[in-house]
Amino acid sequence: MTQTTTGRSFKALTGFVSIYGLLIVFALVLIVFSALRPNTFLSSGNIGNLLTSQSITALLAFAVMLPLTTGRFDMSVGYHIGLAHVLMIGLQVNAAVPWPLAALIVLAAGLVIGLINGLLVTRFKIDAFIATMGMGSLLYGVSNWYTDGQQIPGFSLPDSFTGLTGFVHGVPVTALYVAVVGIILWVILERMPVGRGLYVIGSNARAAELSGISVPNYVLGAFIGSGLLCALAGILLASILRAATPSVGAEYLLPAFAGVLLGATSIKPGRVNVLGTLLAVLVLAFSFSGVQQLGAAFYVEYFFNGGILIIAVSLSVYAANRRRKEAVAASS
Amino acid sequence: MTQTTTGRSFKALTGFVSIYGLLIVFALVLIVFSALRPNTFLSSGNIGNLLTSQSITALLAFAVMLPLTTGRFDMSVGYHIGLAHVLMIGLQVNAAVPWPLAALIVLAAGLVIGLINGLLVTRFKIDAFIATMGMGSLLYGVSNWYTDGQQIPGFSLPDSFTGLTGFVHGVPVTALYVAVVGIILWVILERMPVGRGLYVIGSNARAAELSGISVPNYVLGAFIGSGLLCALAGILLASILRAATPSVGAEYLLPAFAGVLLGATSIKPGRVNVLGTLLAVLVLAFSFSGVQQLGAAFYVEYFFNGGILIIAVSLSVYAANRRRKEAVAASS
Amino acid sequence: MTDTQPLLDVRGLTKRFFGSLALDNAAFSLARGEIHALVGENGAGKSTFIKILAGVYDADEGEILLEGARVDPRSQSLPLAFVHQDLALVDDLSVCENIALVAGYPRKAGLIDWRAVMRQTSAIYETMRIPPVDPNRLVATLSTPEKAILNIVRTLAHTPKVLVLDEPTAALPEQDAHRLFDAMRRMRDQGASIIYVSHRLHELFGLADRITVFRDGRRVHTAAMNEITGSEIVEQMLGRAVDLAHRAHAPVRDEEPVLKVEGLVVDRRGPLDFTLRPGEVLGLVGLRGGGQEAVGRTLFGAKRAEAGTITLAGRTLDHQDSIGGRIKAGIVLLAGDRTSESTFPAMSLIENLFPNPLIRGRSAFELVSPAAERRAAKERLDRFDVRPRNEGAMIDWLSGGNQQKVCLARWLEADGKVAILEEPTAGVDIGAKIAIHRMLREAAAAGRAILVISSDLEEVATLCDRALVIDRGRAAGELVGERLTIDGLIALSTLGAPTAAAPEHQAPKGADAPHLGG
Amino acid sequence: ETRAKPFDAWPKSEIMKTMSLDEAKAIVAARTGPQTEWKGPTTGPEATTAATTVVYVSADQSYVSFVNWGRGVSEAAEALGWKAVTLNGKGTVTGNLSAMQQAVAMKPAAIVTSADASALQGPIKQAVDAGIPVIGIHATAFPGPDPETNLFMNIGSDPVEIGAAQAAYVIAKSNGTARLLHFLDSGFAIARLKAEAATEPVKNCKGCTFLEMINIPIADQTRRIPSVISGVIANYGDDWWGTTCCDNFYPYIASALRASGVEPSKVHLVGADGPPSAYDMIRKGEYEVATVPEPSTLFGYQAIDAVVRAMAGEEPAKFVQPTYLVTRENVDKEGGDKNEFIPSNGFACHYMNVWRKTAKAC
Ligand SMILES: Nc1ncnc2c1ncn2[C@@H]1O[C@H](COP(=O)(O)OP(=O)(O)OP(=O)(O)O)[C@@H](O)[C@H]1O
Ligand SMILES: Nc1ncnc2c1ncn2[C@@H]1O[C@H](COP(=O)(O)OP(=O)(O)OP(=O)(O)O)[C@@H](O)[C@H]1O
Ligand SMILES: [Mg+2]
Ligand SMILES: [Mg+2]
Repeated sequence: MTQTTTGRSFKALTGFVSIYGLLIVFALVLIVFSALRPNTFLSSGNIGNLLTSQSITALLAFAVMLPLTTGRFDMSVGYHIGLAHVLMIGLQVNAAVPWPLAALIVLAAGLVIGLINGLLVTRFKIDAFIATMGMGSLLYGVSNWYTDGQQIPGFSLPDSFTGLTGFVHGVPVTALYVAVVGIILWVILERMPVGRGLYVIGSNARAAELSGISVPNYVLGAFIGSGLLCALAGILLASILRAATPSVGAEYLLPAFAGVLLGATSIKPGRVNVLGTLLAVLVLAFSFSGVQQLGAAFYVEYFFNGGILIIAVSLSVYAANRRRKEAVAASS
Repeated sequence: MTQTTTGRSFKALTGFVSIYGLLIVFALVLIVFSALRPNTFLSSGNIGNLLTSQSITALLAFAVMLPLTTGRFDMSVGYHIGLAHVLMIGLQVNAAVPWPLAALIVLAAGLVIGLINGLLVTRFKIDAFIATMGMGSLLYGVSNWYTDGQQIPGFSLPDSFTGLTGFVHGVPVTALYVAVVGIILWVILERMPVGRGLYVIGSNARAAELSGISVPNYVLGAFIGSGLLCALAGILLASILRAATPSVGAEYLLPAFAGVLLGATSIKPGRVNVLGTLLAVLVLAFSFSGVQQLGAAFYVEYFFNGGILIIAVSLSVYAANRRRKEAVAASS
Repeated sequence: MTDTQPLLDVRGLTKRFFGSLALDNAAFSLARGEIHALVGENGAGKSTFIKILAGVYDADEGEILLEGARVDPRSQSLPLAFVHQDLALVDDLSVCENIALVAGYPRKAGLIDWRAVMRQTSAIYETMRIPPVDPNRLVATLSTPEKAILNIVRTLAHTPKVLVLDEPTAALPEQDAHRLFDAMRRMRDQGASIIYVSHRLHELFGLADRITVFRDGRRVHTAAMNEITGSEIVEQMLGRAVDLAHRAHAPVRDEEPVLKVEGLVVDRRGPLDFTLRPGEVLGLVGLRGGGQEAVGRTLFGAKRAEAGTITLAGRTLDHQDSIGGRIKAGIVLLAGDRTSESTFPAMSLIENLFPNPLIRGRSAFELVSPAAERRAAKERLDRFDVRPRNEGAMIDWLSGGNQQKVCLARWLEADGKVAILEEPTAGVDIGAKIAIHRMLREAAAAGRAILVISSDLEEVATLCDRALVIDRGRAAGELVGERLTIDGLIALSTLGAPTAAAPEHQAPKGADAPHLGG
Repeated sequence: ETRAKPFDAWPKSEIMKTMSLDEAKAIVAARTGPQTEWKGPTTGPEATTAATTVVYVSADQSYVSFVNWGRGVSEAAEALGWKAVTLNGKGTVTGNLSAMQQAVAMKPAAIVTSADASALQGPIKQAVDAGIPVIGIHATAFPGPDPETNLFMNIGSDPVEIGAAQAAYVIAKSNGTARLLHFLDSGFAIARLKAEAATEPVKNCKGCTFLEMINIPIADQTRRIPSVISGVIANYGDDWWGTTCCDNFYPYIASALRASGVEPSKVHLVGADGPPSAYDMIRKGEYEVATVPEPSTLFGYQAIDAVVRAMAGEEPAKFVQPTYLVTRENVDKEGGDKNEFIPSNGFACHYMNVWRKTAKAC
């Protein structure tokens, strides 16, 4: 009797962990670090800054996530955001384009870049990893050509532009954009047939085809979405940095992938998903900030980053396996 | 009559291109650039320099290739070579370890790192991309901890160690190591049951398991091989650079992947393979060197890298498709 | 529009795959309210024809007329529904979502209504009068027959004008096949027209109204079903006559059993006892969920036994043995789910024949000569009559039946004492089936013991020396010699179940109960 | 009373356009001599003894110069009984941004940074608004306060002087015949400035030839340098001089030269920054013949001095350490035995006298 009760609660626990593992980790991180650094860790300044800078990572993670629902890698997102932010500043500073027009141009460029990526993958049938890697190199070339490898300082950007990433009633506006984008993506992926189509392609492209889903069009759409998200992230990054450096961007690639893949272990374990991605980005950012505030040696953060990735994923893989085992056992 | 003859020779051509596409590109690169820079492009100095530096990329590409035969990414190779070269110099300079012993230690560390990667993937069932990404971050942490972020100059490295990457009768020794490693890997992958097993796992892991292949052991073996190759590359890099900097390494990751994936379009189209990988590394290096010798602006490299990747892959995808058509036509 | 105008009329359909003709000026015509059987040997072009109708492939030439109007399935959505030969299921999505993928997503305010998606599951299983499985179960956790059922029922959600079924019964238990046939008849009576592809010719009599035979990508014959005999159909298909009444039981040898199974419990079901002698072909049949697949997998080391002993040639096997260990000990297994468990896509026929040379007694780091391998492969392709006979071809280029022959060749040619074959002739045409049965008998005669786990009762009846009917992991009965007939098997497998209240439309509770859980 | 806002910028030094052989020889003689004289501040406000934390935002803790400057900051802070925390910008603009944001969130007494200030305008402004002075070490091109980026003070050698020292060495040692290449990462304003200062005199020197400005993005130096060197040898042979913004290129350039079969005595490289590898190469005579090092520890003391002055509401000390040339002849002097440029002017002792109002003999 007691045995089955503990058995049942253990089951419930593993089920809960496998779905909400990241949320638990997030809560732990918040509790531990705000106990250790009560005055600074949860200060509005720190939260505001973290949310603002992590918004970029979150948007890029979404950009990675979209094609990844269909099982395609987009390795160009890092260089793409770099080009977008260079263009955004460059058009304003060098060509005196008003910022809303510059933003439109950057978004249009993002759409075209996504389209090319998609066409390379669907029409030319190039492996997505390599096509987008090549594309990334081309984009990096364009950034460097446009700037001649030099920084474009944006000393006289209009307040309306720099204010894009400011605060309203103490709330970082950038985080609101991410929330809106997240909700839209969530609705598309979880509540619309087109989103289900993307997931179906990701798990079995052949079955998708036989079910009448036009695989090329869906994949193309995913890459275009990814391009637009990169452009949006680039616009916001330009507003945050207020200066354009062509080398910016590549450093986002791995964190974006880390966010998506770590996120795929929670909420909808085993599949990349919007909420998991957001949670993962937050967990990585807040834990990292906490470690920095503790004044640990600089290399500790690398250990921490690697460690949290591995531990969080093992935990949720373990929980998901247990859960699946129980499901199978129960059904046989 | 003439029609069938041209038809046949066109067929032969597409077949040839799909298999030897990269070889053709390589030949073209050699011809064009040695015509444009007759005195220098094929000079022994240039070739020696390129072969020596590309040996590192080639070894890392092999390290990426091994787990990729089973469909697993190893994202830790960049940071791994960084750690290996730091250890190799550090042990000699800081701990006065004789170089052969230091090399053994580095190889042992490589084996252990590969083993851990493999165990994370097989026992803990963490997605290889994310497990090795986390591992990479840990390794980077170790490099930085060991060096405290500082450069370790190889003040008094013995000639026997620096000579490891020298020349014998004008031939760069490093290239010979790559040749030996390449031959060994080729024999294993193309001529031994264990290589067949690796490819078969990459194609359908479940079916491989039901064919009696111990998937975890093969994958573990592939990661251990990858770890050893990274260690070897690190030892040679230390001998080439004669100074250790913890930040070295990450920049090799994408070129290594580019080499493997571009290589997968030739020789054995559709599958990562030793000869294709070697050819791809050479094509990328020599074409870039040629462009450099023409005095192109620095950003031209990025265009060139991206362009050649996309064009070479599209070409061989096209040729492979044509060839597939003909293969079936011929057999029925 | 006249009454004689066919509902669907296909003319001059030609499809080349990379130059080779899969369809060569093929024609087909489907009348209103008929069940029309489409048959032909492996590679005759049946699936290609169907995929063109579905818009998966583009035709090179030819026209498709629906109710007299020319249509293009590639760009139009037509009132046609398909059950394809390859299971088009998404393993890591739930049952209800796999259903919605084909049946459509019920929506509320433009957004998917997930509750309704789950609700539609039971309604859809009702069309075949089969108790529904838990809508939230992952498809990956379903057994092969359960997947086959799911693959079919989701197409039956809406009554289309035309329903096309490509070998739906290849992995379907006999009882479920009958439920399917009933559903098909009901749909026909409601006015639907059905194209039905099968290699199990005996099913067609009493089910189909007309039959069309394809050979080499062409229509060679169309007839009313009641005006044609089985051997005529076979002659049209193969271009030669074949003795359908093949049945060659070998005298049972009086040897010590090579395999002894005692008290075997798997998945909490059992216990099971049986023995297998060298030279014997033993069939394991059962209801869906009877556990016969699990028995084979356990013997092969792909599943863990919970209790019992397995003795092979006098040696008790360790339950912790790996698959590799069991293969070394002399047990091989041909998996039933060809696409997900047997073939290696994008790999050559050589590699598909010899995926693991270790099982041929080689060591992991031994040099293998490609020339010898090519020779060995060629010889096997010849023996199993695989077409195209090109050892360098990719497995993906072969028709379903030919892929099956390659997988069979992989295992039948491996050394060993016991061969466990799940659905050995699934999707294989009648001519090849007879040839394969002959080869199996030869292998048995040479001293192999063969365990056939098949849902094709006709196959079990003609091929096996002895058959065990498995119910919930236990032997419900045994049929030997003259008593081993299709009728006998059906009788035993339904009577053998304890609560066989409504054998026709209601699966025995005991067997199905587990599927309701989850 | 902390003053975080910067004062007016200092006048910038002029680039020397021309340099005669004699002028060059004079500069070399002056720059290679010992640096015993203390030219820095001898008076100033007293430093607080209260617990004080300074955050060092390093541009990249995997890069020797940034690490050493941070070490200098820690050393000086510890000498006062303060605490220094290092945050790592990981060598990327956005990494620097988030490290700087963290630094602001930690509310320290001051922030010292080696990261490029122009991409950190947002958080620097936040810091200044919160009363936290931000002091740069090579965070912008010129030494002195930087009102444009809100730096209370920027510490560093004068890039114009560094370039001039390099040019002088090249012209003097080649007797006015050098063929010169300059290697830089032109993504950095300071590197472009050094490049101009190092190459202008050579361009205007009659017997010399300026060959090419070679841009090497630091992030892919390891991979790019081998083919860059192939190109250089193809186009110019192996008889040339090289100058650079940053010594970290030279180990890679040396290995590419070796792999191309160039004798170690053929090419002459003149560096800047002075990491241990530069001392090593100069000592061994492997390609590199001279470097203009940065006094890392002194920079740390200068930064803490700026903090002390900011906390007292005073102007930063107007002091820039003169540049120094390390050559094979003086390679073991002025800290060279520790492979680091440590001026022998007793700067630590002088600063302690100022901060603690003592009068020890230094
Ligand atoms: N994707 C493909 N690529 C190349 N050839 C193909 C492809 N699909 C089918 N074929 C070829 O087309 C021919 C017809 O195949 P199809 O699948 O239509 O046969 P089938 O009549 O359905 O046979 P089976 O009874 O074995 O399923 C075969 O020769 C096959 O090899
Ligand atoms: N998996 C394999 N890989 C490579 N070559 C193989 C493989 N299987 C068989 N061969 C080769 O094919 C040839 C015929 O194989 P087969 O197993 O039919 O031989 P056999 O007649 O049984 O001979 P043996 O007495 O050696 O077992 C032999 O040369 C064998 O080495
Ligand atoms: Mg078929
Ligand atoms: Mg044999």
